[in-house]
Amino acid sequence: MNAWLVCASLLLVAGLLPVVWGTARGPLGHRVVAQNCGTSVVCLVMLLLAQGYERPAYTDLALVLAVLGPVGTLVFARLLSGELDEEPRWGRAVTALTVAATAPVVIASCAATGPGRAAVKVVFIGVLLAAGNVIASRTLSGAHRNPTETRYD
Amino acid sequence: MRRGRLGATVAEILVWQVALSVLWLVLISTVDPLELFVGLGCALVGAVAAVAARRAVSGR
Amino acid sequence: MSRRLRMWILAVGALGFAALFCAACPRLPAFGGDSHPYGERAVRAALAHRTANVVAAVNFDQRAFDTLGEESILFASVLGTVVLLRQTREEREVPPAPARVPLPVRRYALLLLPVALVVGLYVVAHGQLSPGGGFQGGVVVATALHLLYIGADYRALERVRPVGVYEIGDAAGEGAYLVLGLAGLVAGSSFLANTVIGYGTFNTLASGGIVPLLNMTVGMEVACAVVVLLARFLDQAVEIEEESGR
Amino acid sequence: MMSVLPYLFAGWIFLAGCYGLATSRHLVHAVGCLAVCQSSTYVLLLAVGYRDGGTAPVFSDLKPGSRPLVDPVVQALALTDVVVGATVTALLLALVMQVAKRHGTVDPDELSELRG
Amino acid sequence: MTDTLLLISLCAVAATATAAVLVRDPARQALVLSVLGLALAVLFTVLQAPDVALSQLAVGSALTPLLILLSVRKVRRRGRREEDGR
Repeated sequence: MNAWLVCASLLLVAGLLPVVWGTARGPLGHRVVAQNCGTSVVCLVMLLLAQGYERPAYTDLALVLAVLGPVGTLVFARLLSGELDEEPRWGRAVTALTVAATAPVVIASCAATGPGRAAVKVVFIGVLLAAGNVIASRTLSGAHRNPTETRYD
Repeated sequence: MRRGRLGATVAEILVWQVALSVLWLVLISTVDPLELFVGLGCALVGAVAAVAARRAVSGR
Repeated sequence: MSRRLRMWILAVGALGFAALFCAACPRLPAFGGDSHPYGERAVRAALAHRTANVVAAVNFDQRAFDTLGEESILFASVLGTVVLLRQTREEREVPPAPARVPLPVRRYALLLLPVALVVGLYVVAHGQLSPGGGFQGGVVVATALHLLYIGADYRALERVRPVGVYEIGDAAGEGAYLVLGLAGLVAGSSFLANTVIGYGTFNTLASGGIVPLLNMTVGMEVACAVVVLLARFLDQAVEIEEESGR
Repeated sequence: MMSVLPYLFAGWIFLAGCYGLATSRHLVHAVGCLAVCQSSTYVLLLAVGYRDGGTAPVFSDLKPGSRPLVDPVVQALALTDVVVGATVTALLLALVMQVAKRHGTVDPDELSELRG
Repeated sequence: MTDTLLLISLCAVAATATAAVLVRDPARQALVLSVLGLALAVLFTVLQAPDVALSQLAVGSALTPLLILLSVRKVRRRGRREEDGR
């Protein structure tokens, strides 16, 4: 009974299914926030699976996702800026929750990998993910404050 | 002034290259001379791109 | 062909497919079964050529010719997009309006661009060791370049990215792949054979003979192809306007 | 049941993609449904190559022969499939732009009437 | 344990694929397609295929949505001008 895989499946059920539900329904503002949260959830699941399957090579997946995930959300924020109507009340809370969830996962996998460059790599992934998540969610809320502006090109 | 700007650019590229080489060291699993050489090359490419991007954005 | 008739045809087709598919599924090897004849042979052949990532060995060593075909599909698709999305007579080019992007996003994009570039190059360089390869790394590098469009505006991206160079890079990547293949031919064995260069020591950057070189050419080609592809799409969506006369 | 389940999921995704493709009212939406159809082939391919308790055939952090492996040939096919899928999507979107430019509409039903 | 993980990721992929088909607006569909890419990446990792998961992540998270949104923008801009013109 691998604890890492149990955590990964719990995080999948608690994180990815609501994200799919949030992305498929509701106003556009909610959907983009859900997609942003989905990126973080899947990146954390990748870190847990890398530990669960005892394959350090899988952390490259989390690395590429931590780099490209927030970029995808920024693409949405940039190209849909005209239509982003109102940001959900719980938008900030969801971002805080996902960033808060990043810390234990990163610390746990660092503890499991032990001191060394691999641990620094996991910390780097966590920092990259959290920074991307915060920047993307701030852009989403920022996009609402001045939606009447000329369209970005 | 032209020489001053060139010096600043080279310095900035070197700073970026050092930072990106450290990042490369963190990324790779086994360290051997060839990896370091390739890492320095990639870091140089990244550094030049970083400086060019900053220059393009600031409109100079 | 009214819409209702089309729905009926769709329903019949879907039911037929579902029935046949459910009949076929039990005949497939059981999920998670142990009989993978090709898998074992591929692993043995990859280890013989000292390539750590067997998927890269299959792609660039045992089935290198199919990957050449896939490269040509990529090249032809980019060629088709360039031809389709060219600027026609009645269209004029409007310089893109400078975009106002919040400062943290701009700083984040400028900081992330080199990091994403180095991560992409890392994925390409370690294609034959850890998961990754020419394709994935090429796409990451190309997306890293477009952080400028997201972080600033299209004008900044155009200033840094001369499309002509990337079109040449795309063609050069495909050409280099062919030249490496011909090297095998010249060396006396067959086209794209992995006998030209020594296999090096296992699990190091220079292992696998021709695999890392093919990985690099594919990485260059995919990166340049995606940049050219996105350049055409961005031109159409941001710059090229219809003549208002029509 | 577990021995057939992933194949049935692949079949379901393929049917969902076909349904979307047939009933789409916007060509860009149809290209998205085609991408869904294509992702069903990835699921089927990788499900065929799976082995219980197997791990990825990548030896950068694994001693060869120490653990059972999953089939790498299927993964190479799926990898090629993903890349070709992306390029085909790009070409189709370029074609959709041309259709919009030529006929001024992106609704497949309106397009068929224009032929008259 | 891996069976339940496999079941969860298969259900996530099937649900996201169905949602991607049922969402009619292309811009919103691009969002669901990017989440479908994420769900597929998790499924491929559970099926022990990191290379395919990596390419699905690279292609599905930033490239495909960008292409779809740019073409929607071009198609919509043309459409809007048609109405103004008429």
